[in-house]
This record gives sequence, C-alpha cells and structure tokens, in this order.
Amino acid sequence: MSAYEEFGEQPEIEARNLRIMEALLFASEEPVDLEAMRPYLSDGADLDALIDALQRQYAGRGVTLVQRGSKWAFRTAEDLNFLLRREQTDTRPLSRAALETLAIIAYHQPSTRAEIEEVRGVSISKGTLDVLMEAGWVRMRGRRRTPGRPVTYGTTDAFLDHFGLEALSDLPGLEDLKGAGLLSSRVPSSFQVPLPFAGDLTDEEDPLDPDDLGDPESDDESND
Amino acid sequence: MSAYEEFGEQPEIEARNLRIMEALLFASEEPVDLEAMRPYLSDGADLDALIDALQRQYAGRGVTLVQRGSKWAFRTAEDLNFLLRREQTDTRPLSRAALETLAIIAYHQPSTRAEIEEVRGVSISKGTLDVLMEAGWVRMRGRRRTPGRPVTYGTTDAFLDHFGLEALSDLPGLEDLKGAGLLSSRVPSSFQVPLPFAGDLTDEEDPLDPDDLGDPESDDESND
Amino acid sequence: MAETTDLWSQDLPERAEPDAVLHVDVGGYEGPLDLLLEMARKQKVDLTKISVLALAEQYLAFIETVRKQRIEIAADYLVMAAWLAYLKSRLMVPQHADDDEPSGEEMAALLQFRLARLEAMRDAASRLMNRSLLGRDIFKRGMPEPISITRHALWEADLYQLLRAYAAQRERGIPAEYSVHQRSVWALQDAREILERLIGQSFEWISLDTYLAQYLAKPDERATALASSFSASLELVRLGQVELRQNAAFAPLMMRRRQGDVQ
Repeated sequence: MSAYEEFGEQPEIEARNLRIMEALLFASEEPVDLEAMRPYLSDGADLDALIDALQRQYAGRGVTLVQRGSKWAFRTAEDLNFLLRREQTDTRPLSRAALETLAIIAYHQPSTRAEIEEVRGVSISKGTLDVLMEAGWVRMRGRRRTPGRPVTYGTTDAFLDHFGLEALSDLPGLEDLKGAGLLSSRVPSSFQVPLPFAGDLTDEEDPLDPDDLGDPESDDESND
Repeated sequence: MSAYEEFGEQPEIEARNLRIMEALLFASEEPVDLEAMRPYLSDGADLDALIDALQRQYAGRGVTLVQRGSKWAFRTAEDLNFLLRREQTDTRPLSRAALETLAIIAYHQPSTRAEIEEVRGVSISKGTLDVLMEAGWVRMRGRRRTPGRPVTYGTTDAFLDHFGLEALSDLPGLEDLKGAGLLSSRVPSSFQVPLPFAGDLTDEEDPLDPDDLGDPESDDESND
Repeated sequence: MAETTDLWSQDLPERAEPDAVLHVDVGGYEGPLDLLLEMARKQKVDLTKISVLALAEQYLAFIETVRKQRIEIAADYLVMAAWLAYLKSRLMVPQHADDDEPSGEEMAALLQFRLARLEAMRDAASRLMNRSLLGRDIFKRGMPEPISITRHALWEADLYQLLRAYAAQRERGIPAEYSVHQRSVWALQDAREILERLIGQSFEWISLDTYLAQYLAKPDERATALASSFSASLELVRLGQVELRQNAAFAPLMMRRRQGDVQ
C-alpha cells in the first residue's frame, strides 16, 4: 500500500510494524504506551517514526490517532463527536404520586411542599417535584413569608397548554367535580375546593432568592 | 485524500459520508447495521458503494472492516491472531454437548429440539440450549408447522461475529456436508439438502407466540 | 472424553473387573450413538465400510457386560440395544417378499448415516472452534466510544387523570376533618323514664306509637326508641304499673296506666 512506502529500506517490515501497532491500539482497553508495543514489533523498530506515520495515515479521517500524555489511542475525529450524542424522546405515564402532587399544586397554588404533604397525607419524595418541573408543568414561584421561608410552587403556562385549559379558573370546581362523579355527594358541607391563584405573587410571598434556581430541593428540604 | 477520489461527482460529500461511516463503525464494539447509519449520511447516499469503498481502504491493514450477516464491524486482522492471541480466562469453555448442539443448529437451522436430539442420539439436557442462548449465539426463530408446533432454533449475528463468519454460507465444510447428504434428516438417496436458512422464517415455520420468550424450555418440552 | 478413549483402547475383557467397569460408566458417553461411534472408530475404517453387524454385536455385548455389573443404564442405551438386536436379526434372517418392514440393509444404512452425520457435526464443531475466534484471536475495539443518549421524557397525563387524582386524595382526607357521628341510643332506663312521663296518669288505651310520635319522626332514633321503650313497657307491666294490649299481630300496641294502681 502506498501509505507504507515512506519507509525506504525495509518497507515490508515497517508495513508489518504499522499493522501490528494499529491492531494493538485498536484492541487495547486503554491508551497504549509506545514502549508497551515494542515486544510485538520487529527488533530495533523506530517507535516514534512508526506512530508518526500512523498518525499521519489517520489524519483527516473519521477516526484519528491522538496522544494522551505519553500514551496513544484511536478516537473519533472531534468534528464528528456529534455522532456520539443522540437525543431521544420517550413518552412515559406520570406516576400516581406525581399526578396527585401536580393536582394539589394546581388547585392549591401557591403551595409549599409542607402544604402539599398535608393534603396528600404522605411526604413527597425528592423525585416527584423534579419530574413535574422537568416536565415543565410546575415552577417555583417564590418564598412564603413564614418562618423558614419555604419555596412556593405553582403551575406554568405549559401546564395549561398540556391539559387543555385556557386559564386556571377553568379547573372544575366543587360542584363540577361532584357532577362528574369524581367527588361523592357525601362530602361534608365544610368541604371546599380552592380557587387557584393565578397571579404573580400573593401578599404572603416574596420573590425567589437569586440562588434558588440552582438546587430547589436542598433549599426546600432544609426548611422542613 | 486520494482514497476518496473514486466518487467522481461529489467527492466532498462522499468523503464526508465515508468519514462518518468510519467513525460510527469504529466507535462501536458490536457490528452495526448498514441501514442504521443512513440517518447520519447525505440524502440518497449509496450505502453499498460506501461500505465497499471503506472496506477496500482498510484491506491489508492491521484493522479490517468485516461483514457479519447484515452488519459490519472493524476487527483486528485475522492474520495477526498469533500475535494478539489472548487466553480467554473469563469465559468457560463450552461443554461437548453444547458445542455439538451449536454445530447442529448452525448447519441444520432451523432445527427443533427433537431434531437436534435425533442427530445426537441423546436427549438434550435442560441447560444446553440455555447456555447457547445466554451466550447470544442461538435464538428461537419460530415454530415448526408440525403437530405440537415445536420451537425452532437458529443462530444469531453474534454467532457469526464470534466465529468470524461473514454469513452462514461461510460455515466451514458446508458444501462438502451438503454434497454428502449429511445435513439431511433422512438417509441420503432421494432428498433435497436444505441450506442453513438464516432468513426470517421458512414456509414451515410460524412466528413465535408472544409468551415464548419467557420460558423457552417449558413450551418445547410439552411437545416431546 | 480423553479418558473414555483411553479406556476404549484397552481390550474388552479387562472391563470385566469391577473397578474398571465402575469407571466405564455409560454416562461418560454422550449417548448410545456416541458410544457406537467410538466403537466404529475402533474398526479403523471409513464409516461407510464398517461392519454394521459386528458393531451391533459389540454394542450388545457391551451393554450386557455393563448390566451384569448392575450399573444403571439410561433408557436411550437400552432403546438402541433393542433396535440393534432387531437389526441383527433382520441382517441374519432372509427377508420374505411380502415384508413391509425396512430391510436389514436399509436399517444398516440408516445407522451408518446417523453415525456419519454425528461425526460430521462433531468435526464441524471442532472446525468452528478452530477458527479465529472473537476475543481470542480477533478483537473488537477495546475502547468503544459509546453513543450517549440524552433522553427527554415526554410525560403523559390528561386532565381527567389529574382531576380524578385530585378528587380521590381530597376525599381520602375527609374523614379526618370531622368527628365520627355519634349514634343516639336510648338506654333502657332512659326509655322507662320517658315512657312513665308520657303515660302519666292516663287510663286511656293509647298506642305506643302515639306516645313516641315525636321521637319516631327522627329516622336515626326510630329503631332505638321503639326497641327500648317496648322493653321498658314490658318492665313496667312486670312491675304492675302498665297494661298492654294488642288486638292482632302487627296491630298497634296499646297501653294504659293500670287501673286501681292509684287507688
């Protein structure tokens, strides 16, 4: 092959050395030290010249030979790295816990984590609010002006969009829920379904702190 | 690069296609289906011409491009085997029974458990087919359209890869065995020798039932 | 396998020694065909030229020897022995013209075929293993560059599910919000006091229902009021304070202060 011709005197031996080097570098599970390849090569092989030749053979190809410290490895050409990343969209049903949490936030917003837990009767696992925020349906609104200043949660426009609501006031009220058979008619007279608050911030809320968006959970949990 | 020059009209596009194909194949441990690469290539790219060109570029090198069924992979050159040979410490050698069963399935496929037993003259112990399926070399293909509808077994692409076969027609000695009538289930004289059939399903096979994949043995044994 | 081959290179009579026989467990073979194949190889000729008759006799003799040592033999071996015995008889006895059964020659050809086929598969297996194997002779990329897949979850939920979830958990919360309804029960003593007060000094026959009218109107008190005041009225009768009368079954129960009680 033309690629091997540069080794004037012993082209066959050098070509063989190059093949072996190539195979060793390919099959190795970690970058390979030049000296580690010597036992496989012909006596007196010029390791530097060989690796240099091999690197030039792969220059501009889809795979290139790169140096990592004193070691060498084949790597996908940098401009083709996009091939190694792939975006994939899965549809998954929302868990019951997430669905219930979302429902409470929708009706009772702005609500803190503790308030959600009070309605649910169980604590919320860390992942649940994450999922809802990742889905883009729930956002942190502000902080309640009570001791501990807990974060308040509310729904987003994407929430309205996904559930086909024009406004939060479209959420069915007590009588609608009873009419649809979702609430039994035996609920006590004191039972109320709140009217969700759709505005920016209530009188009882402060804006979020500047660093709130970093890690919502840790802040929130420290207030529990 | 000179290697890309053969594509007359759009050398740059083809050069890019080749680089992408090279990168995708090089990045993967397992053989890659040709069609799976299409989304990354230019519209209307000629996959066969590209893979052919790439294979020629690597011919004679230390790493070569090999076909494995409908898939392709870079593998170290076969003639370097004595240099690179590693003792396999992590895999247990196959039992004689498993080896023979594998050979029978490879050469006779699709074959039922009863047919394998007929060739070996002994019943297959429960673990034998399991071991071969766990190794990824044997798969359930379908069901034979005979009374009892026994499951049929065949080999996988991983089998081709492991044993360095481009296709089932590469099985060593296949033609001789065919000629000698030894791949038949009947005494030679008035019979047609079936080629090992790697395709989807023969005329005599039905697709697997949905629950077949759960417990391969139980179905088959009930037909014994 | 090497072990059994070695044993087979000895002469058969030596196997008669108990110790030897125990090692020649037929389980060492991969079935009767395997055993036959080993025996056929001892004839050191092409499988197509072996003497099937001699092979059959050798197999039967072997099985007989093993059985004498009372070693358990798998059914496969016995089935083969029976078949070979039949084959032997077919080969030795001339065949009638009207015999539909396969001839001895056909059976012999079948046996030869099966032995040849098994041997061919055995060869094929070793030829496969002698190829350059992946991971032993040929290698895949040692440092694959995995394709990292960024997954975007598209969560599915609809308004109905949302509302049902909300209603269900709010309703779950209800029982804790108000006290358990206390059922009013008339104790017997209370019933008696109420009855005595109602009857007063009346000597008119008046039905129990009339006395209790105001209580029976309340659905949740009706049963207990009736039951307790009836019991209480029986108590009053026993004490001789009240008289009871009923004209027919299910007719109103009439009561009055007993005459002369006041006197």
